[in-house]
Amino acid sequence: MIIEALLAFTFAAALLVFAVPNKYAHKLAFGLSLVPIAGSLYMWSAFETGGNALTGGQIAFETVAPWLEIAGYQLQWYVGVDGISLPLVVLTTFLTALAIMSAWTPIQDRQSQFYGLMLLMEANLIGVFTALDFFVWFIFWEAVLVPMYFLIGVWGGPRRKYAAIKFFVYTNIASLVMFIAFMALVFSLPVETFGLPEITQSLAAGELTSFYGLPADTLALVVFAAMFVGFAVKVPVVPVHTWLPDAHVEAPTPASVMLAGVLLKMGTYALLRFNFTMLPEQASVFAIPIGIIAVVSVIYGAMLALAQTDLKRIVAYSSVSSMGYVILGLIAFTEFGMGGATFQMVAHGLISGLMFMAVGVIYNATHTRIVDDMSGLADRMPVAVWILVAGAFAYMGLPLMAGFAGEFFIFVGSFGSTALPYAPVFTALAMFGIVIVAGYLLLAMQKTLFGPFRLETDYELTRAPLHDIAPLVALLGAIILLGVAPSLFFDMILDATVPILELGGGL
Amino acid sequence: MVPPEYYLLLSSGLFCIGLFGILTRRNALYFLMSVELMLNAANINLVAFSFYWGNLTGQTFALFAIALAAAEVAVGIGIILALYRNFGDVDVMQAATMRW
Amino acid sequence: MVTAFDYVPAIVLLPFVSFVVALFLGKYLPKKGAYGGIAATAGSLLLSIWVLLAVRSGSAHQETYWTWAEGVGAQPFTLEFGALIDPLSALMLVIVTLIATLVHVFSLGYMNDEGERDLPRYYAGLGLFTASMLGFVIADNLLMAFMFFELVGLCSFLLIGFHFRQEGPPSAAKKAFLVTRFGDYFFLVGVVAVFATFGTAAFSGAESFPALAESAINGTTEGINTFGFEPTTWFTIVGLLVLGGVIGKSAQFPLHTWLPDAMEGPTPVSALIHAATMVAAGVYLVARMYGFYVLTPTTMGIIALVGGFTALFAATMGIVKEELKQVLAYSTISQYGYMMLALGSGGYVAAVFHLTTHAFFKALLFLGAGSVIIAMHHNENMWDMGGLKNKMPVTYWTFLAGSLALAGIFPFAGFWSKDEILYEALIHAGSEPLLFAGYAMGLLAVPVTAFYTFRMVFLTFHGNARSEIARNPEPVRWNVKGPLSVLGVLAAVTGVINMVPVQKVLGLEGIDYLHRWLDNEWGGIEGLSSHHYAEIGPYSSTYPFGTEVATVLAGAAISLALALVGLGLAWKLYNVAEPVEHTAKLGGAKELLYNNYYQDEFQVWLANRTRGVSGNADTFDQGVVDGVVNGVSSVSLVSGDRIKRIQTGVVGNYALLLTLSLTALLVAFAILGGWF
Amino acid sequence: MSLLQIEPTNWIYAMWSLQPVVILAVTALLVLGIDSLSPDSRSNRLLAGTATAGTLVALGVTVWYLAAGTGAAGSGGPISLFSDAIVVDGMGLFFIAIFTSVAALVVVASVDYLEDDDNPAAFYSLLLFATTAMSLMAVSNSLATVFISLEMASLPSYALVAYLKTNRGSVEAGLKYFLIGAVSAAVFAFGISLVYAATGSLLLPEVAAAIGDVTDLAGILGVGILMVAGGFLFKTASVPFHFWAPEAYEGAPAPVSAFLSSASKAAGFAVAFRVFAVAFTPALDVAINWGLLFGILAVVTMILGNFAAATQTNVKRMLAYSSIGHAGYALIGLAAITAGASAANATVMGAAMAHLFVYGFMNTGAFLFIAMVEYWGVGRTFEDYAGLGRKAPMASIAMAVFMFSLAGLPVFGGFFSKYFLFLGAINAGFWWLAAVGAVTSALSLYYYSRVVKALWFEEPNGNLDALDSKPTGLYAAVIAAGVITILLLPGFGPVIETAEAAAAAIFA
Repeated sequence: MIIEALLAFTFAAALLVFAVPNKYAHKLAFGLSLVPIAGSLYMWSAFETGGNALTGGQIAFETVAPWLEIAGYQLQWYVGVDGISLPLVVLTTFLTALAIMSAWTPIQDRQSQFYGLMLLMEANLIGVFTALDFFVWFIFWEAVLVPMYFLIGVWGGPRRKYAAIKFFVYTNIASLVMFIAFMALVFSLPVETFGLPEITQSLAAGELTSFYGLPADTLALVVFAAMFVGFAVKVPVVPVHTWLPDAHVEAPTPASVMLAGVLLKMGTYALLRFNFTMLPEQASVFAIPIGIIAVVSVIYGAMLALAQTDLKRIVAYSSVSSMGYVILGLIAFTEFGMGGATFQMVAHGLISGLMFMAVGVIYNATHTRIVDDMSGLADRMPVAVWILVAGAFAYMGLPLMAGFAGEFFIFVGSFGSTALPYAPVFTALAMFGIVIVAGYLLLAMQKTLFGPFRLETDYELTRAPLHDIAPLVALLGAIILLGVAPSLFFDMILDATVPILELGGGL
Repeated sequence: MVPPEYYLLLSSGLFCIGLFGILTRRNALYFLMSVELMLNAANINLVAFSFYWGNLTGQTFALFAIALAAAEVAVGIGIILALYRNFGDVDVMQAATMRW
Repeated sequence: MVTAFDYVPAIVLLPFVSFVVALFLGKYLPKKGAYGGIAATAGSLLLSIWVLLAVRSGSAHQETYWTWAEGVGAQPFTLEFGALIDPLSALMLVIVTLIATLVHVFSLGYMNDEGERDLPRYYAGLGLFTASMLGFVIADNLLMAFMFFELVGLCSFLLIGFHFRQEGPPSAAKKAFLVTRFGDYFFLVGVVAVFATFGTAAFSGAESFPALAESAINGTTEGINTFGFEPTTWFTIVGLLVLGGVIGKSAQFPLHTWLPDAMEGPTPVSALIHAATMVAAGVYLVARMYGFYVLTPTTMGIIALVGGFTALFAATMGIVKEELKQVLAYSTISQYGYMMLALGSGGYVAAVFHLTTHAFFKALLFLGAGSVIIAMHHNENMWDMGGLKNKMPVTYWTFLAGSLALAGIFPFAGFWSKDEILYEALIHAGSEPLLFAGYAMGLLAVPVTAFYTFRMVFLTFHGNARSEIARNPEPVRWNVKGPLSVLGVLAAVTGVINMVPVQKVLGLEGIDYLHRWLDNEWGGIEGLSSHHYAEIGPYSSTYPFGTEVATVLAGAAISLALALVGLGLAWKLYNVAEPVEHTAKLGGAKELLYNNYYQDEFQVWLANRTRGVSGNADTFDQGVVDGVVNGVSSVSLVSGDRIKRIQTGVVGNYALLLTLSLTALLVAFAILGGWF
Repeated sequence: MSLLQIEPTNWIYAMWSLQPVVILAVTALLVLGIDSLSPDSRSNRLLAGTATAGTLVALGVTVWYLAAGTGAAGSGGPISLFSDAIVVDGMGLFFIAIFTSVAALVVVASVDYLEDDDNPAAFYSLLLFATTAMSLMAVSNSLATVFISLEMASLPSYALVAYLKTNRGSVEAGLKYFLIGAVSAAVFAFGISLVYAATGSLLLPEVAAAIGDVTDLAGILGVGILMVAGGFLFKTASVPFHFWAPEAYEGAPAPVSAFLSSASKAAGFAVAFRVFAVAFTPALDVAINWGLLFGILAVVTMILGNFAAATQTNVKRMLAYSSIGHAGYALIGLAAITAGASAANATVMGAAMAHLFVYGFMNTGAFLFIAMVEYWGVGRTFEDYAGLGRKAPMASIAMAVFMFSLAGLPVFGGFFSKYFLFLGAINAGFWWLAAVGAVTSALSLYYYSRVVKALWFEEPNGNLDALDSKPTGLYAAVIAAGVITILLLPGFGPVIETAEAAAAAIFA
């Protein structure tokens, strides 16, 4: 019941924050957001690893209750966590609280609505990562979009309306494609619920039948492709990534933090849970195209980042690049590849969160994010700048920071992959991203942070306040902690990903 | 006995005449009258086939249809009156302020 | 029982603690963290010496401290941190901690006394730099080595860019990180490949990757995944990949361009980078995994060729530079080229020897240059100096000792080590054209080195003072002179640890201490010894001058003679009261050398091309990829706009459309249903 | 068996079974009566109270009947009355629940809307008579009662649309609605006559039984079925009989638009479902593949409604087109019916019914929000709506709920209904219907979110002082609809299960 308690509390907190006056909302929201952290940490401490939730492993904090019945299928309230989802739950609660604190400075209008939406989004995100019934999952999955739509649309930048609608419609179309494909899959299985474990195990047992004239094999391929496309938009990978830079640039800092930190992980999480756990054989059929997508995302995304002049846009495109690594890790179908991909979700969540937050702190002071508009900021706001530098190095995969762990696991896993033909070539190509990422981040830092101070403002640039800096420090601490001791999460992740490989028939 | 096809032809003809009236007349009253023709085409069928099938269902229904047609005309005239008051004409093509 | 090895982690952690203290508390401390740094590095030095003595007393050590991550299934990789203490790493620990301590002391004079800002950041950077390098030195596996290798890169970025308020240093820092990162990319691919191939990246033991590679080539080990290649071919590829990192960090051609720019950093940092940390890391890495490299002759040949070429190439650029530190920078590149030549030609001991001697004399030269720079109020142009010999004697004499060592003049340290390198290359070059080319270039670099070294010495210290500042230089204090003196002595005498020519010529057994040391004579780890490397190595010795002794003598004579020729030329041209530029005599080569063979231009061009490509990619992305997205949206909206036009607002049209649709449906379904 | 030869009807039993319909009719008369007793006094609130009470009691009784299983298979089966011309069963009651709920919301909202009206009694009684007729439609079991009740529902609707006699828009809307309605009624009547010609009966089960024997008259039957379909397409505002809808909804008073687009549409589907499922299912193989017909029309309707809505500038007209689009979704419930697949048929039709139920709340709520904006006199275009979220946050939140729910975002009730519809279609093998539905849904998200954008993202550009007045009735109705729309997500179970059971009973 801990998951229900967590969800209920977060929803209630959201409603409470909606109701309070604007001037109390920020502190109340932050205070309330500490409770989910405590909850998720309790779950972490009480968690005993026991395999993958979908493939028949032990499910922690599991609850099942019937909900409603449709077309002979029982819909259930079905939640629980395993080694893949628990780190993401912890990430969500942790990042939300910090994002809320990072909003104290930039959000000066309609605060109670803002913080209420943040908490609402947190609740839905927890739901996404804990749901084990398709419909429960899908509701949370889509419900995440609504708060984000408002966060971008109401508190965003000049082109916020365009960005918000683009984000909203694009990702929803993708969800619909995925939904239809998944329904066709379920209707061709002898299952009686939409429980994800049941569906997975039925597929693993080879119980897929034909669907209105479509043979089972073809159906599985079509469904895999459609679901991949659906989730790829969310991740996002090239070429369905263009909503992301727009959304990031326009979104207020805390929303960017959540978007890059957690929302993108929904896509890779779903790919792992659905495509790669349920249809591993089909994944190996599509291995080369997916490998190409991964490599192109990494290199092309990084090249795009190199061309940008807006700090947020740089980080946004680099997210595309980083997510390419995750795809590479998944398609490798090896222990370190998949485990590393999952680890990288958490790592990138923390690092991109830190980057957006730090850029946001600078923006709060300078009111510009254009690289050419400023120079030598390190002189005026040293703490924020040096943390940004640390974040940038984390992004570049500096060892002993979480990003390196994730990337290295992925590389070491995918290099020797047998599921992905030409795996060494793909891996080596993708790895070149670590050079380009260093190139554009260093270039941007050199121009903005270093050199003689130059910024045209009509006010004195001052140091960032403590409540801007505190979340940065917390994130940096977490990044280093996970970089030094990745096994805090990696052990439980491996415990949950290795059964997928066994299920895939030794792929 | 007259073959049923003849009734069908008659009623279809009447229906088409009514339809033709609707498509060509701009005056709301003519429009209304054409609709009456179409309804009566239905009534012819009902009565004829009531005889053909040997039950009274069709005839009874035809009575109801006639009554409803009258009610419809009443409502219609009311609306046409309001049309005349607002647009100064009973041309159905005139009232076209809302489109697309 | 407490042994020295229990304190190995402390060697690394002490400077790290100094980093943390300086970072957070530095501004409250006297001297802003300098004393903490000195204490920490001195402590590390003492512990390192203790460890060295422990190895001397016959033991070696390998221990795992921390399992970073561990596979459980089909990929049972164990990624861990551990220490490998053998003669090589113990020696390197002492070198690094010694130089670091001296640099810290020197910094008191160079930074604190000069009133620099942000000193806590400086000392924090030094501490982290030292800690990272020490972590790299003790690494017992390739992954850990890579990780600390990267941290070393980070620290170099932070310290080169220390004066971030100016334009130059941040740019140089970026370049240093980026160029070495380019090399590290290959290194990382290599690390990954090593894991994928062997399942382990350990340096030592029967299950280490060099050992597994050896047995794989011998055909005695199954289950090594060589990705469809012959083992030798694949190991060559992997070796070359790892070598990418070495070339980047040790500033070998073509990735050497960052190093001269790195002179933007404070001079003590340059000393640290050049002598003991970053640049040394590359060569040390090759030595560390030498057992892997010697298995593949192609790799060895390439290493030798790259090394020889870099030695000559960089030396030629050094002869036209006007700034003191620039000359030293090119000399560093050149000297590391010698070490690479040694490694490539099987001279494992020679390379380590030169690494050691170079650490001392190059640190000395940089600190001496720093002393001059203090005196000259941070004017580094040698043409503004002159005549400093009498104003700052300590600096002059120590600098001279370092210069003699660098030029390879008997009996200074550099002579012995450089001579051994050339000797090793010579005797192994017999049937190896790559080696011979390397040797030839290495030999040619000798007079060039001597020339630019003494051009520098004469321009700086001899003749008449050519500027007001040079006439009244600022005096330096004990904290500058102290480190110079220590290093001056070392630069003069370090040769005694390995006087192989003397041993061979005079037949004195046992004075080749370094050979015996690295051959595990006192203690060490099986498989990591010089004679093991020689056994599995590809080379056999031939003596072009008849006997071994004759070859030794001839080789030494040639290189010494060449060095003296270079020195003499410099004397003639520049040891005059009012020296003038002679670069015009170089003719067309002058511009080429001034512009560093246009290597920088080439790399800038490459970077700009990349940016150009990325700009095109951005245009493509905005125009085509996003254009499709917006196009779909526009098409939908436009078609929506068209569709709604059928709602004309005229009710007659509605009736018509309704009738037509109904008729169409009737006809369609009549045909479909076959009603007629 | 003819109408006159049947046993005399047990009136008490009949009235008891038809209690919701009777209550509605009595309430309507009561409203008229109150008005004639005190014609001079302004009794808007009393009339509205009476009407609200009547509709709520009718709703209560309906829900009670549904809960008690009246007319369900488990408790004696469908109750046939008046020589089988009327049948009270789960499906009928389910739809009556929709009509009465919508009517109650509309009546409550109209209180404020009719504050300055001369003769509110006419409005309420017309509304109640229309509701009564719709309820009759839902329980009609004979083409005769279908036609009569449909006309009975249409006639008050025409009057309601043209209710604002002096408003050109309202009158124009009424005229267009009436003219298209009249033509459609004629087509419908002719269609019924042809079906009668081919089968010799108007009772739905008898028609079904006779279809097997229709041989040479199959073509006549086919034409008849197609024309009958036309009558329903008019009522549900589906292509090609939709032309009246954009104008009628735009021009009519907003509460009337709400009523028509929710209840009237649902009523059309109520009879269409019953007639086609009960009477014409055998004709699928004999005369006309009307499944395909509805499939084509569903696709065209979904596309036309959603695409035309995308670029509207007037919010009300946008909602009108969206209402057409939703007719297309509900048509899937008919389109996905195949002969001999009763389980799959029941699933998809039940989903369509449930969709109409949810639609009743979310769409009514949306139009009532527009009624509120009209009440404030802010304006009708998206630009006029800018910044309302700041001034009227609660109502704007409710409107956002309606919009997202209409778009089928899983956050609210509209998700389940729409997705179960797609799911039912996929289940029945009609994945292409679901695909078109999905694509158009995605587009619909665009224009629905435009409303949210206007309310919340835009800065106010006009004078919003009028918003200081709080129309209680409108607020109450909008908030109630919003709350129900939200609650229908977790509480969708009873709705879908009732609908599925009712649909299953039809196909059994």
